[in-house]
Amino acid sequence: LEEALIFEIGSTETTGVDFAEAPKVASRLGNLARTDGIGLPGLSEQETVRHYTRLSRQNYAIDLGLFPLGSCTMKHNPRLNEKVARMPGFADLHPLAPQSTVQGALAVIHELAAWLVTLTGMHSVAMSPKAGAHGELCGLLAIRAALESRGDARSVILVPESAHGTNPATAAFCGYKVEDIPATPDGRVDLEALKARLGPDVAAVMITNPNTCGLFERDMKTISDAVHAAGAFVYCDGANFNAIVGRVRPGDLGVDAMHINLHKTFSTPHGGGGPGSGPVVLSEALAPFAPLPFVEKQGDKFVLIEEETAEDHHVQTFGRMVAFHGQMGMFTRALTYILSHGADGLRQVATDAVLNANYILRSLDDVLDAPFGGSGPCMHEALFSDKGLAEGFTTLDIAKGLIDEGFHPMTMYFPLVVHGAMLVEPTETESKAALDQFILALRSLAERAKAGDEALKSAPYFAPRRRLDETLAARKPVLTWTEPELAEAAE
Amino acid sequence: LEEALIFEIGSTETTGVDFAEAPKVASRLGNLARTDGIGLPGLSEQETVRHYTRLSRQNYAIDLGLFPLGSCTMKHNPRLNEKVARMPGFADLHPLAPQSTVQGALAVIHELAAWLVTLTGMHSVAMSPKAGAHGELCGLLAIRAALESRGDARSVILVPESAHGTNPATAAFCGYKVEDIPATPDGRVDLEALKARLGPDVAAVMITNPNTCGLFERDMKTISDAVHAAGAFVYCDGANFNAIVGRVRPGDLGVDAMHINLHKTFSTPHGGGGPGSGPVVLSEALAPFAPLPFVEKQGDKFVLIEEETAEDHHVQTFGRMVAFHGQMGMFTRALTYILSHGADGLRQVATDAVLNANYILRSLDDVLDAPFGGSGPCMHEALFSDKGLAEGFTTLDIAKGLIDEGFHPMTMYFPLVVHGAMLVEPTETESKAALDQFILALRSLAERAKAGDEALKSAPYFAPRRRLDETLAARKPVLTWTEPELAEAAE
Amino acid sequence: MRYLPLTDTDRQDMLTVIGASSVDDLFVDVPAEARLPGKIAGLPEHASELAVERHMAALARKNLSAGEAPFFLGAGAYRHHVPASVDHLIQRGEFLTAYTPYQPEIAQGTLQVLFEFQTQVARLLGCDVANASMYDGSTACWEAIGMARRITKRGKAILSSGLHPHYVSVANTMAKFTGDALLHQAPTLDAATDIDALIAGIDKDTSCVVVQYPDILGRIADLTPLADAAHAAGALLVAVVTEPVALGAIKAPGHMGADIVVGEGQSIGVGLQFGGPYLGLFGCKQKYVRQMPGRLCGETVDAAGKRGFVLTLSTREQHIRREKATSNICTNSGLCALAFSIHMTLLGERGLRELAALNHALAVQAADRLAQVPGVTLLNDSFFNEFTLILSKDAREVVRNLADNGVLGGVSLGRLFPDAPEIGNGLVVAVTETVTAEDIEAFAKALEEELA
Amino acid sequence: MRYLPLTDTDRQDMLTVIGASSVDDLFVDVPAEARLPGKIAGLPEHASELAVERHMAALARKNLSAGEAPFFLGAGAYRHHVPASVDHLIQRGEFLTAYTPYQPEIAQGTLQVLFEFQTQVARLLGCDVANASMYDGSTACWEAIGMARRITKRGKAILSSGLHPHYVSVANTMAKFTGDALLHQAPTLDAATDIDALIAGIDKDTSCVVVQYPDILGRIADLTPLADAAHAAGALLVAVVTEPVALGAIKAPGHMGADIVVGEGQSIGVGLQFGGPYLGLFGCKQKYVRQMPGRLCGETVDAAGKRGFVLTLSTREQHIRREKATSNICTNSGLCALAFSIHMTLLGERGLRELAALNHALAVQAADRLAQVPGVTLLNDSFFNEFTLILSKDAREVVRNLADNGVLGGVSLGRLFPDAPEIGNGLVVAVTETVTAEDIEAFAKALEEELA
Repeated sequence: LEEALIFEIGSTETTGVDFAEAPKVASRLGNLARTDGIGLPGLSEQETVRHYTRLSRQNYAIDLGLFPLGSCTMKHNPRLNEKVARMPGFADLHPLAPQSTVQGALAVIHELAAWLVTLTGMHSVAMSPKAGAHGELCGLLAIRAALESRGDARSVILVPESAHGTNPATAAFCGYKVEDIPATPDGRVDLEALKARLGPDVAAVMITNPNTCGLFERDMKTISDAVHAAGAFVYCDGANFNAIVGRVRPGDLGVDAMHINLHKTFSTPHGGGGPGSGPVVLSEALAPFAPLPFVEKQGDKFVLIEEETAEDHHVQTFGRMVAFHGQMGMFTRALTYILSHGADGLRQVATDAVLNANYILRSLDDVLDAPFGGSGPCMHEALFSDKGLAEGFTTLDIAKGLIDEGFHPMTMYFPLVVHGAMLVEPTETESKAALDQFILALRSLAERAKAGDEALKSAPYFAPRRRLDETLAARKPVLTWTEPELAEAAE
Repeated sequence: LEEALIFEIGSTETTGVDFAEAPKVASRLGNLARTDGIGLPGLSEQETVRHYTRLSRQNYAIDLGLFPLGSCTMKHNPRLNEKVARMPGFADLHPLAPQSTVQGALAVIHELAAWLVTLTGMHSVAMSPKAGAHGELCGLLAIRAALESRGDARSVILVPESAHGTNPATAAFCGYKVEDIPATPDGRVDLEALKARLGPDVAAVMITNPNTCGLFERDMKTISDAVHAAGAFVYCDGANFNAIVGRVRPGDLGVDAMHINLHKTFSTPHGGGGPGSGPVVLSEALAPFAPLPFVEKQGDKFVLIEEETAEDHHVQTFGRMVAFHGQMGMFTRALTYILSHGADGLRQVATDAVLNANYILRSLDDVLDAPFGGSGPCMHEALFSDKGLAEGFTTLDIAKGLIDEGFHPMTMYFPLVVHGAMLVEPTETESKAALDQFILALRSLAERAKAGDEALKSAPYFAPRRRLDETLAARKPVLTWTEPELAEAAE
Repeated sequence: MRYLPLTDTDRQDMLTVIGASSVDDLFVDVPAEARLPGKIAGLPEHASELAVERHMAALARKNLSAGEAPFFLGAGAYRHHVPASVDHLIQRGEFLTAYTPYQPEIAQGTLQVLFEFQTQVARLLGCDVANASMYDGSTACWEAIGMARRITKRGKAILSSGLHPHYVSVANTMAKFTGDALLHQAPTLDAATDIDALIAGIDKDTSCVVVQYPDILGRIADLTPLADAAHAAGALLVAVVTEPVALGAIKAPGHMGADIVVGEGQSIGVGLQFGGPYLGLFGCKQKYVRQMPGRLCGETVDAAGKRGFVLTLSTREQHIRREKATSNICTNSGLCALAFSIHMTLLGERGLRELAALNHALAVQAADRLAQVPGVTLLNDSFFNEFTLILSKDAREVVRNLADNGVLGGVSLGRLFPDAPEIGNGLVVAVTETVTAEDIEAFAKALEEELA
Repeated sequence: MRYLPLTDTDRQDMLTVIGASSVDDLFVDVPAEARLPGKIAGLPEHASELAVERHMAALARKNLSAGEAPFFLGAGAYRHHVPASVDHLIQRGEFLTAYTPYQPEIAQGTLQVLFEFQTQVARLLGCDVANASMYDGSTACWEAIGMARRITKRGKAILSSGLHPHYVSVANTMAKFTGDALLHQAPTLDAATDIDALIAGIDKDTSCVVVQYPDILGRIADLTPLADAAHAAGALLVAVVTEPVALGAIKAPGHMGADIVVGEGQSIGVGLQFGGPYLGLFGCKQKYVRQMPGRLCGETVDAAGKRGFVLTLSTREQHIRREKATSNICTNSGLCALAFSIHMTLLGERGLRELAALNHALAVQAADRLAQVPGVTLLNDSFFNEFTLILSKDAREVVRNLADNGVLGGVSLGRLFPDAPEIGNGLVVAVTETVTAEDIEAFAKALEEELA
């Protein structure tokens, strides 16, 4: 059954809420009362519940099965975290409430910050970035501020080809020129090429470690030393921190700034595309430039350092990145998750994540090409390519075939350095039984694609929709609903 | 995809919980430590969430669409009710907590009781019955106690053929002999036959009003007067109170006892088969015999009258029906629902319920036989029969056909007084659009069954399962899971 | 009126289809004198969600919830930590708002859960089979007595003095009408249970002996001799378990010869809820299955040969057999059974055993600490997570005074057995995993003050 | 470690398949000196759900939540009643635990919601199109300034003094690096907005004028003249709405000529949450759609011809265009957009208008009552649900003292504009439907005492 749009089933006269009657007063709306129809349909509560319940059933989700999206880290989202985030003492707090009334909330931020600093071995952390990409921005702004503070106006940022798209986008967003760093044949940063490019115009190098080929950058410390020697900074994309948490501290590798995706490493839910949260850990060199606001413990009190209170505290801050103080709702969830795991559990998280990925890599490298399979163990994700599939069969066909097998597709065509890349990240919350089922399914699809099974090209068959026409969508974008009569008249 | 049983995917070594380590102590278990394997499989939290999420998706529910089960009253379950029931001040209270610490809980019971008494125009209410059938038991026990208190040992209860199965079962369960009351051709109690049967052996008459043919018993007051004149009591099955709430008070019709299904009239969720809640309103004649415990207001305090406190209060009580004080979790939900509707809203509930049912009756009586369609308007449910379907086509085929149309089947083969009965109750929470969709679907099925469309006999096709073999299940009952090797060995 | 979707236009259009001029016309069958002309007077009108939530929250705040105080109450209802995922899952609309699974094609979710639940309960209780739930432990207990009557065709049941007094009351209420004879007396403050007396009381008219395990004072006794004695006399042994977590630590009654084992399942997954809804557990030997009350779910296949589940053996039930049914029960505790089953799946055997061990160890620590308070004697030799203290004064008063001091310190025997003043100094104390060392200390201190 | 399903046996079996002798072998690429030999010292070990919940609940209790006190805070974050069904629905696993809908065949639920959300937002703001969400209002505001730069190829933006100071700060932070010139000064305590001054400031280098509506002091002004002036100079008008409920009562900025309308959507469906996650709204004229930042969902058909939805125009986005993208935004506020959309659907136009009318009426009552307090002057001629009081002393201190007396009485201008001591006596007060007559009275009394 198809689910109609709210615009097709609702009416502007229907509502699913009751309000107390408004007291009669003379309006003070400055003669700007809205008199036109807004066009917002309402549904009764029953109809609303049905509409969204039915729609939800057209989604795939972690709660339904394994979600092998490489680099996206779709792991179990414990319900305790949801419960805690909804405690009125956290959920029903105004961001500008007097500090004496929010000591528990500030304590949460402080406690989570302490964990992040300790786990990464860094100097301090900026908590306010709203997501990973926002965290990248934070790191680059800190770097830029640090350079400017010493009168050093560098203009170039080096980024490996295999980087997430956000890396170059962020660098450009804050006014930098982006240059690629080449990779070695084994899938890592080319140290010599990097060293050769370093110079007085290079502000920073952005490196993902473990990288998006699922490999640990062995030369990380050497890279950092070279970068520092050249007067530049090292930004580490922390999207894959879940592979090493508790086993390696980025601070020990010379990193100056790294964002941590709380929704990846610390399991805050993805929610169909957000909200995320991207705190950024900083080295001692960058710490003075961290954005406002932040939380300090003064005696037995927690203080939110912001414009009003910053005066003599934090003169070098590069400023505010966002209204208020960041993703509190994600902080409570992440801290709950961290306390549940503890230091021992978090180490086990990385261990099991890597174990699961290597198990998939070695269970499938006989039927799927693993371009860096010879480079040693992978970290938390296994990379395959489309090499060896029958003529005309692509990574896309395998991905869509997975849907019919009851799984979400893996990440496809990323990283760009591998042709027809398939990046599989099982995460640590999958059981061996679930992995075995997935391996079986992917193996069978690989065999079908090698044998040239034409049916695969039209997969999926058993999803709520068949393959969708993305070209049509982009050619003539329909981004809002229009009443059919108006839409017709417009043509 | 099929969902395996927990016994097939779990292991007794797996657990989805963590506990603090137990302090080391010497056991005081009286040498009865359980040393054998219990055979209870565990799953990790992720696997648990997936197992039950996936299973849930094999259910139909009110949240997915119209649920036209006659007499079962499947209406919208507001989420506010769920939220309120979970407030720690209600959910985390021990039933035997000192009364000074549960004044708010006692206030809820008292406030709900007052609403029920006022809405029904009765004298008082027994709150502890756990469900409708338990409420019937409560009413009959009160009647029996009242009769015995006057030394009157009557042994027969009269029940109409159209009654719910619980009526005769309850009467038998507390030691009564059950006799049928015949019906008139227009679907109501035969007043003359009833009068003729009344006599010194009749303890009570159990009547459902509105009755299960969806009709109001016009002669209710006359019946009550006759029953009372014969020294007997009138029990009213209140399952259909939702049809008249706010428009008719059973107390005005001479009823002595009536249970109220909170999960029908007041929208506590059915939960796949319970829990229900069946408070029983009582006339002044029966009130002294009401069960323990109950709540009284004494000054500005609420007192729970139970064994400890009953002494001089309530000497004629027939005793306790259940441990503790009834379905508190349902009381909070029902009171929340009642306060949301208010006196005006509850009256509209009955009005819209009856309006919706008549709309269905009159929209379909040209294609489906409506045996009592000529008896005037129906109340909250519309009754059809299988008369006029093609040879070999049954009510069951229409019911299963509805599944493929995206609806739950109506109540079928009940009441027994109509051949191939189809009892349709839309409830007041359905929109006209939803009714129109349902009418269209039922109309098309009626037409197919009249035309002899063989495909209909194998419906449903689009459900998680095809028709199930109930005979096999009953002939050789498999009620628990057995390890395959043990099951084989046993054969 | 946010739950009523019809608009006035809808209503008018529908009346036209029906051929009525007003909604009042639809109520013509109601005698004019019984028709209310408008809304019932003296009751408030509809209110916004905000207003209703505020009203209910204000009432909720007038209670001292268990989580707000050192908490030691048991006596048939136990406070355990329920994982957040349990409540999340039972709130899925497909479970919460589904009806009894009479249409199995679109109710396999609920049905498979019930099949798994029955298996879990049977294994936990040590029975061959279990049903899909009853209202609660007390009504399940009475149903067991009735079932024993049907099986043995005898009408005399012997109830242990250690049986929960509410369960006794419920049975007494029903027996007055069914004519069963019930033998029972209040417990004495003795470390030994009344097993020997029960054995001595069994005769050829006895339908069953009903014994609670652990009993109302927390004592645990081997049921095997009692089962043997009952069976020798042609009677059944009915065992009652009010704290199923205990069965993660101590032998199952079914394995000691009990023919029927009933229980209160609230401890696992359901929560306190001021007494309800709770969850009646009901298990028995395979040979008695057709005499069982309540719903049963069984395995079968569908028309395409796939495994599936249906409600079965419904010829025992009221909707088919009417007055010849094994019970009048209809709606039972489906959602509570789901909660129990999910929690049990999360625990698994390993988790259940760890939970039980933790409960027992904390109870031992608490018992030893409290027994040090002057004026307190520990009654029990054996116990699981609940024990009885004998105080130097009436425990009713002590409990009330402790509450005034913010300690919820157990259930007094005076409240449970108001007719047995001789045991009025007894206090039943339960200790679960939710109790902390600080709670125990706070309780001990408060008790010390109270008894000084 | 309840979230880790592998057993030790599993781990051993898997190592065998991999051909490694221990898990440490999998970390060979990590330089030996960087490998931690065991868990990081000084941090606690794993804890039970019960223990973690207890710890977090204790921290939550150290806060005074808005529901516990008379509450009047706004200034960019508003407390509205969110129906219980909203939170129920967003917690369905299929929404909560889904990824960004890059695989449209199995993400139609999220995609249809986003399409509906975009339409709702566009209509509310009075725009042709809207995107699928940004982080929050402040970042959306900066993105709008950047978008205006790309469209006009000019680098000077004029920010109204009535723009939320945090939004100004965010823009200043970014502009330092992009080189945009931003003109801004703090507001004055005047009933009139700075519209005239803004008009006067526009020149041929101006990329856009950014104006908040209602502004930070709660004032409302017609934006039409400003739009006309901007357009005449080839500049864009960017309007910022921090309280979208207002648009149920007052004209939409898009209908007064705004080219880009951004907003903070937190008011509808999302809740306060101490500042995040919130929901950036972003709408604009159709002609600028390819310059928009953020995700967009569009309608299309599938291979079987059925209507369906996909993410589209992604050539604007970072994962395709990398350094040439319109923004670096990736993860946005999907779940908050869902909550907004559900709440808006429950409201519908009728409910939104009723809600707005109720907010306004209560605000008028509150303003009049508070203005009676000696030492208090009401600044505003016009307002929606928020207004500014001028007190007889520094409002920072007043706010702190009120809090000590259990009243959360607004936001001081001193906290918002620490560099503008001349407006330090200003207090911004918000009044929503959650405020009762008793709350207003309690606030007035407390203020009276404080100013006496």
